[in-house]
Amino acid sequence: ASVRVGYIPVIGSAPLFVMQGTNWGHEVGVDLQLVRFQSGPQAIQALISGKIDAYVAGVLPLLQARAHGADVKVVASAATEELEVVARGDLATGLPEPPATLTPDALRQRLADFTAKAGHKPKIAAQPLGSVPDTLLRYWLKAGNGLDPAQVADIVGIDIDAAQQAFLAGAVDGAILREPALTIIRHRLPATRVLASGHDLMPGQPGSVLAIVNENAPDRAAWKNAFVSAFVKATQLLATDPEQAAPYVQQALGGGMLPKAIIVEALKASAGGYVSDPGRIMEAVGKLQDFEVESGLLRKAEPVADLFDLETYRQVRP
Amino acid sequence: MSQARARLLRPALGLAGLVVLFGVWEGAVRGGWIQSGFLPAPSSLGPAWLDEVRSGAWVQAIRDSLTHYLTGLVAGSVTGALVGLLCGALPVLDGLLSGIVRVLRPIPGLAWVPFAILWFGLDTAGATFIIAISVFWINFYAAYGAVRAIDPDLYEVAAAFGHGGFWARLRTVVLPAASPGVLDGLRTGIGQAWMSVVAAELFGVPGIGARMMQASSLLATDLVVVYMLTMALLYAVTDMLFMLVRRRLLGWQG
Amino acid sequence: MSQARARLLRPALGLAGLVVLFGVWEGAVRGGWIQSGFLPAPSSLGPAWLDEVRSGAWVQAIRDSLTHYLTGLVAGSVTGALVGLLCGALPVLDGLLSGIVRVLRPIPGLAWVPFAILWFGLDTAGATFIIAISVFWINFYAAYGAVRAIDPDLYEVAAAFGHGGFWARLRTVVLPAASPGVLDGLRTGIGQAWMSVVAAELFGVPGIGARMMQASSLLATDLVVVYMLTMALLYAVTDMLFMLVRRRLLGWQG
Amino acid sequence: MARRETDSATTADVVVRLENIGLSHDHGRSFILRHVDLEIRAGEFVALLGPSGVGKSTLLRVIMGLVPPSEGQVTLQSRPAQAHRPAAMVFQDAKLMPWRSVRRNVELGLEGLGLNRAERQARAMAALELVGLADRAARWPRQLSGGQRQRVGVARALTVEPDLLLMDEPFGALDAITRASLQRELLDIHARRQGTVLFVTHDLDEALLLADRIIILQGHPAGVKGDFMVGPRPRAQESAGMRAMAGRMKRLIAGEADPGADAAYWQASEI
Amino acid sequence: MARRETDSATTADVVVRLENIGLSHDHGRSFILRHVDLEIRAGEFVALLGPSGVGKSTLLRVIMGLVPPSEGQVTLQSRPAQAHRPAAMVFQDAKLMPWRSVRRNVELGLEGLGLNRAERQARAMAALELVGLADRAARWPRQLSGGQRQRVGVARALTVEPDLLLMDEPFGALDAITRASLQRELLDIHARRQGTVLFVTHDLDEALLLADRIIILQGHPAGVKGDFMVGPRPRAQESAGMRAMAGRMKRLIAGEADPGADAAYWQASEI
Ligand SMILES: Nc1ncnc2c1ncn2[C@@H]1O[C@H](COP(=O)(O)OP(=O)(O)OP(=O)(O)O)[C@@H](O)[C@H]1O
Ligand SMILES: Nc1ncnc2c1ncn2[C@@H]1O[C@H](COP(=O)(O)OP(=O)(O)OP(=O)(O)O)[C@@H](O)[C@H]1O
Ligand SMILES: O=[N+]([O-])[O-]
Ligand SMILES: [Mg+2]
Ligand SMILES: [Mg+2]
Repeated sequence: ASVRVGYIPVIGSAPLFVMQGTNWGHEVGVDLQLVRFQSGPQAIQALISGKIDAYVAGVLPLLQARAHGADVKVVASAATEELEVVARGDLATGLPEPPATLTPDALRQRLADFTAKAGHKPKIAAQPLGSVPDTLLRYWLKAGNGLDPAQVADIVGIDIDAAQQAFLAGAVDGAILREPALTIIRHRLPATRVLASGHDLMPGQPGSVLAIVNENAPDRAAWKNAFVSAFVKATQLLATDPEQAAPYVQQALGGGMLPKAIIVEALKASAGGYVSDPGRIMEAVGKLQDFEVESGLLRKAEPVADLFDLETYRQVRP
Repeated sequence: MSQARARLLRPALGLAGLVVLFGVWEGAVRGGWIQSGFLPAPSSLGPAWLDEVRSGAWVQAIRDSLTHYLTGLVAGSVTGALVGLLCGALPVLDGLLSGIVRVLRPIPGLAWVPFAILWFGLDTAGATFIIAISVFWINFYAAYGAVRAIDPDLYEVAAAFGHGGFWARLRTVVLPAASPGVLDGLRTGIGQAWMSVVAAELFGVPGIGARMMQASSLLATDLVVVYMLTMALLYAVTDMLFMLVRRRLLGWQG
Repeated sequence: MSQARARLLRPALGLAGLVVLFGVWEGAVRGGWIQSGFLPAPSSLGPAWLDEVRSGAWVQAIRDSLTHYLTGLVAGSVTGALVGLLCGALPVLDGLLSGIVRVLRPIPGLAWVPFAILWFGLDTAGATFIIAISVFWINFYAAYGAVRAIDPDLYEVAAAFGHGGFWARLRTVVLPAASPGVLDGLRTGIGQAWMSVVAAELFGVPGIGARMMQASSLLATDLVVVYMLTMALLYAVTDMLFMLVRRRLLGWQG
Repeated sequence: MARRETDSATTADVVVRLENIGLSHDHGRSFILRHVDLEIRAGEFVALLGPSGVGKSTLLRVIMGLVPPSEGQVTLQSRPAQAHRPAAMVFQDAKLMPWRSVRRNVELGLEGLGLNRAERQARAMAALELVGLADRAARWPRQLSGGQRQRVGVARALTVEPDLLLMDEPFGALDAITRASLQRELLDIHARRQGTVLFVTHDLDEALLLADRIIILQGHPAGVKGDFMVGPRPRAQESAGMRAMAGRMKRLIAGEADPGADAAYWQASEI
Repeated sequence: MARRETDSATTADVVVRLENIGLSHDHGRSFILRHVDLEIRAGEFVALLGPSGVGKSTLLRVIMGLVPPSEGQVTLQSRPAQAHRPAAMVFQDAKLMPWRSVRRNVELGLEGLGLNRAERQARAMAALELVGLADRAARWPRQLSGGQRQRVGVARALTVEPDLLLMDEPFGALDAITRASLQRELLDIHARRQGTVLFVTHDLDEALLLADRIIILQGHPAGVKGDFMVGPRPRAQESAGMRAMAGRMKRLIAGEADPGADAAYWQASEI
């Protein structure tokens, strides 16, 4: 069966590239058609009109899709604790290496010092409203540190590639990024410092997931389980043997512009975050949904469990 | 009598066309012929707009966009028209720049986005640069083409009456004869610049485009349409103001 | 003798201009006057281009871009010129559509991106839609304006010789007299469409623009410039082909 | 005017009838033409004279139906038996279509007459031959001299062999030889086909040479101020009656009162 | 030609000198003008005649310096004492600038003469008065009749009071009255200012009325085929000598061989 899968160019989507590179998908009768999007929110626009059958990107945009009546279910998680907040220039000076968790007061002080010195609030690149990076950044500032995001920072929601460029070019002072961008900027800009690690942002922060659109439509039955099974298998390979998976990922990410060493390094850095069981991120998603409702991004909180299909994973689990 | 009727007929027809469009659209959405989420009903636009106005976001977005719109437009138009006129009128300059123009001109304004971010950052300056670049070439070519299209007879007339020198020709023939073309270029630029505003703002520079992208990432199609129409309105206003000026300047065209 | 010299002078001047540009640029980068990373040295472009060609990415990107470029261009140009000609020639149709045009036309092509994604997805169809929309309006207005600018005397002549009916007027006056304007619109569209190609591809539709964004996300400015020049080249080629056709069609303009 | 009614009682052969024509460019604030009444009968060769800017070209355009009159009524009556164009016009400044070659410009009026391409070309070439421009057939209009353009305009009108031929200073830019030869051709054609011709000229001699009837347009707004029948051909241009009439016409064109005005019509035809 | 040399030994008062002029539009494959030699002396009123399309307008444009000749040399010599424009031209089809009002079109040649605005306007209005169009001063060119446009072109050239006035069929579209009055004005001005005039016309009578000297352009490529001195004014147009000369000119224009060709120049001046 031909399956149109929307994805975003981050390490969290790597299981797809492995599936494609190893031909595992093809072996179980799934013919992958990958469609790249520049953020999760961009992907749900195609999702809502049925232009894609499956979705591999941040979980939170699916809340928006669901609120607009889309029938979409998360069938597997891909990666967790993907995102980090990094800083450069004045926002980074004095931050320790290796990184240590900032206390709320230290963070407040740092942001305030920057504002005083630069004459404007620090500009931090994220993805558009409703994306995982944007919501997590705000959640971290507000729920984690008691700061009003609008007061202490200037958050710009842009595409994934654009965010990386903006950070490298110094067009922003900070960014909330995923791999492989984090590895890339560390190599390009050794003066980059971590403002908040994935764990700091939210322990077990949910990230990329595999979701299926109109999961119960009859044609899905032909490929759903095989797809999820191959996806989980690919995820495990990534978690256990980054070296072997690297060539497939290298081809799909960065269009061949990234050296293999960078990819391997990025994969190794993410290896610990690969989690396939969708059940393990439900609670965190619930928290973030509540936060989105609180900040007015979502009209009302619907039961999180309805977004998840835990049964399929249980069936295909190795 | 029939004069007055004819003058009323066009707006009446125009209104009828609009009523049909919106009627069919509303009907299609309500009747469920258009899949929900594909298109907001026209009737939902009003409330969405009111919300946006009340929150202050609408006015703020307009103000932001107008800032780089106007700066970019003026910078790009003035330089573009000037260089275009000079190249049209000075064969040597035209020759010297012809190679460079051939290389630079075909680069679409948007392709400068990476360098706009690199050189000017994600703020008004970057947006202004992108807008100015795309407006520049439109005005350059309009002015250049207008000069090149001038009836050579007119130069003969000017020369026959003592205006054979470069500046005299510029004043008596080139500028007035090229003015319809130059103004058409300005007008195209006025429209094109809105396109570049959206493009620049998609990269995070605050304004209407950024707000529209926010709305679309939240699947708020009604807000997207509100901002599309806002842009249409602003364009229409700038265009109308321009046409008033144009009519005064080109009365001789009748 | 002097004829031949004059014919060689322009290319020579053009080349001289280019040499100066690239010379100053290379010098500025090597001499360190331009901050490194801000602009690649011209000498680094060749190797970057060769790498890209060898990997096959260059040809693939061109092929992808050309696909939606050509489809969008043809779709938008044909419909735009047709509707523009009809509106220019049929006052009633013009009146009926005037309101709709007034609302829809000012919406920049890029503002349709959210709906392009929504309706067509982020692939060739979506890109084609965006390209076609922006090309549509350019051709619409060029054709419309060209029809409106036709010397009314020509209608008199046609009418005096038995071509007073709508179709006869269309054939004997409107089409030939509007053809320079329509062709100018087509040409503008041929350029504008490249802008829209980049725009659509900046959103991730595969092609030159997407490739450029990938390069710029790694600050590979040399590759960015390679793709800017690639686009310039493709534009120049399409424009040249067009001008060949145009010269054949408009021989009477001399 | 009342007098004229009786004369034109036989309405069957009236080709052009203007009744109380008025024309204004500014919605009636000022008039170029006003109270113009005129009847032209089949087969007449009428010359229209008047000072520069009086409204001769405007009147022709009204008759051709190219501009609607602001007041009054225009009636054209063509011989229904004939299939070809009822009327054709030579414009004062040629008005060639710049995108058509000289030959294709001449063919303009032939298109839609159901001729095949070869026939159209043959007729166009014959007309160009007549005006001495057969060797320029493949040129673009911009490559012609002023007089050449004007002759192409004449060829374009002649080639459709219209019932009513309106000519607006068609020979104005021609040298005497070319002009004389075209005048001869025109008279020949008129004699042969018995069509109706309305001919604007500023040259009284030309009018006296060509026309059966001469109409003077004068005034502001302009009206018909004189209507003369000219004697039968061949004409002795130097006859005393002729000279007297020419003198009166000159005075009329100059805007001087005409002592014999009321009797002009009858007197003239008696010459 | 050799004969002429002796005649023009006093080169000081030669205003226009054409030496072996040739003009081609197709890089020398065919020529419009060829081997044209001509001298015009200060104060002369020269008429240029020739059939339609022979190259009269082209020759004027060459003299005015608007097109470079493909061969040969043009020398213009203006009286250096005078500050105003050495030459001005009336174009065959008026060529007004559409974006200038009628009055501002007439002012075109006055700009750059160091006049202030009021003076310019006054002179332009005077010239418009002369051609009878003062009441049209504020109009746009497109609102004029054909003859009115032509008269504006005449006013534009006259108002600069040039040393050399080139006129390309300036009265071609005018009625006899208007034309006669403008001819009278032109002769007046010429008598008063003693400028040099080169006047293209297709009307031999007009040439005989106005000119001191008549030049015939003929052939393909065109050359000077006749050069006649006309007797002193006032002229008895009906004199036998005059009639004979006119007859010869007509034959020359028609392209017939001129039996008295070699003696033409001398004979003519003896009339
Ligand atoms: N651009 C051109 N290309 C080719 N031939 C041209 C061009 N312009 C003029 N000619 C030709 O040059 C010849 C002379 O033209 P010119 O206008 O000088 O004639 P003219 O004597 O003024 O005629 P007329 O009395 O009809 O105005 C004509 O045969 C014309 O066809
Ligand atoms: N569009 C216009 N607007 C205002 N006035 C106009 C317009 N067109 C023509 N006129 C005026 O109408 C009058 C008559 O013009 P028309 O061309 O009929 O004159 P004409 O008798 O043909 O003159 P000529 O012998 O000079 O060609 C002129 O006074 C002219 O100024
Ligand atoms: O993947 N997201 O950008 O949410
Ligand atoms: Mg007229
Ligand atoms: Mg001429």
